[in-house]
Amino acid sequence: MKVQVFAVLKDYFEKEFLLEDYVGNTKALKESLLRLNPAASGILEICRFAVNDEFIDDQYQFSLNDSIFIIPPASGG
Amino acid sequence: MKVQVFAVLKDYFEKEFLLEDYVGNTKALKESLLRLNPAASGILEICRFAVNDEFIDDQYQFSLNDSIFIIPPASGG
Amino acid sequence: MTASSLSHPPVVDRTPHITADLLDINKMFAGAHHRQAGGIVLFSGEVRENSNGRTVHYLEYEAHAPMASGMIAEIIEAAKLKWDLKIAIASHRVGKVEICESAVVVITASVHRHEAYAANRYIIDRIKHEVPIWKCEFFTDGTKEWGGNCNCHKITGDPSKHIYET
Amino acid sequence: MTASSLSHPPVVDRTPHITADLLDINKMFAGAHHRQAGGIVLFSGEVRENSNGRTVHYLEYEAHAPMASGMIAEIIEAAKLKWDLKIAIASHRVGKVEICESAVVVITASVHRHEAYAANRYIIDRIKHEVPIWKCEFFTDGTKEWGGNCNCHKITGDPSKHIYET
Repeated sequence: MKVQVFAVLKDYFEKEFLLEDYVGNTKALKESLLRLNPAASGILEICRFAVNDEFIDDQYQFSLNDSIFIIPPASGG
Repeated sequence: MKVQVFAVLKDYFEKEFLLEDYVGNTKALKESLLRLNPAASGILEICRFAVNDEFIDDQYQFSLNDSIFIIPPASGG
Repeated sequence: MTASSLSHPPVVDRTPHITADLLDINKMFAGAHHRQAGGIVLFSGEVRENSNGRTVHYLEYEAHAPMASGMIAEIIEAAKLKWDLKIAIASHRVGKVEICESAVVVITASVHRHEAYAANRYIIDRIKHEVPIWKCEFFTDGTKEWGGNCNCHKITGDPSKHIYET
Repeated sequence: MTASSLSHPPVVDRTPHITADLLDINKMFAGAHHRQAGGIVLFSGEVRENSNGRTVHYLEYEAHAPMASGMIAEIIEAAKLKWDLKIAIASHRVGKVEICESAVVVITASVHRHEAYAANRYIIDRIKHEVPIWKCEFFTDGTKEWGGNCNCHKITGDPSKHIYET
């Protein structure tokens, strides 16, 4: 599963990376990311998650070839 | 006293005219105008009056060389 | 002045409040940028081709210009004070205005967008209700009619008392 | 088409919702006239030289472009439906944006001004809160900081639930 992050998240993670182990849903993904970088807990808490340009909730079940986007709070305009 | 009218009032009065007889205040002016053209009663009722670019009320006392402007409801924009 | 501010020297807008000339909206907007303004709102009131089911050919505006211009200046100052605007511009056409042409432009610039929107609406509402400007609609059937925006007197009972949306 | 409408053929605006190019506001505005629209509102969100007491040199915007573009299109359609807009246009910059330059432009055109103002505000509010676009502020002291517009989660407890001014 490919993960892509944006904006301030790039201070905590590579812009794009592959997840080593399979994670079942968004909640599990967050836990896996926190193991990668515990300092990201604050920002991850207020991020939204998306797959194929659609926001997903905590229960969303990933499939192996999903492209996952982690979306920090917007600051456009 | 010189009177100037605008917009729809020009269907009832000359654009500019001099008042024959002296009128004391705005109320008397309206009565004088109604004698000139009774059909103007409806529109005159909802007009504002101004002297030297300042709106005046019904009790305003005219002086002989006042320029009086009769202002129908606005329809700018 | 940092280099980039030279690339944006303040373009001061000189468009009079009442004008018989076509409103140069691009030029007016160019004069509305300000280094401390994050939000600019521009309103353009334009001539529509229909009015109450009748087809409009064009409009003609008349104003009691000196008084109208002075009142617009006062309304702008009041808005600047009330919403701490960095820039406020307003100009209204007199004479013939065609379909899709602008009869009035109001531009407001403030630190944040909320004030720019609120002040812009305040200015155009007061111009339309209070300022001695009148439109005459010329229809394609050859008839014409003086428009009547402000009917507040029917509610307030006083031609100088107006009702504005909060 | 009457003669005068030929003098104002509809200029269709093609500016993409997300663009790295300088926003050509004059061109976008030229595409916002409509024979049945009496009110056009244009909002330009521009870069200010100060932010929370620090002097800004420039901003840089990042977007998850395909998703952002799709969301802006949906927001525009929702606004068009809700306020019966004749025209609605919105474009946001990515990349470097200088002081006084526009990062986002929203234009709405409707029969009467009320709807154009309300819809314009609705569109920019939703873009700022919801659409995956981020600004990074570069200060003259050499530091930089990712901006955080949307703090609604602190109140709603849910990053996808926002609070909009009524």
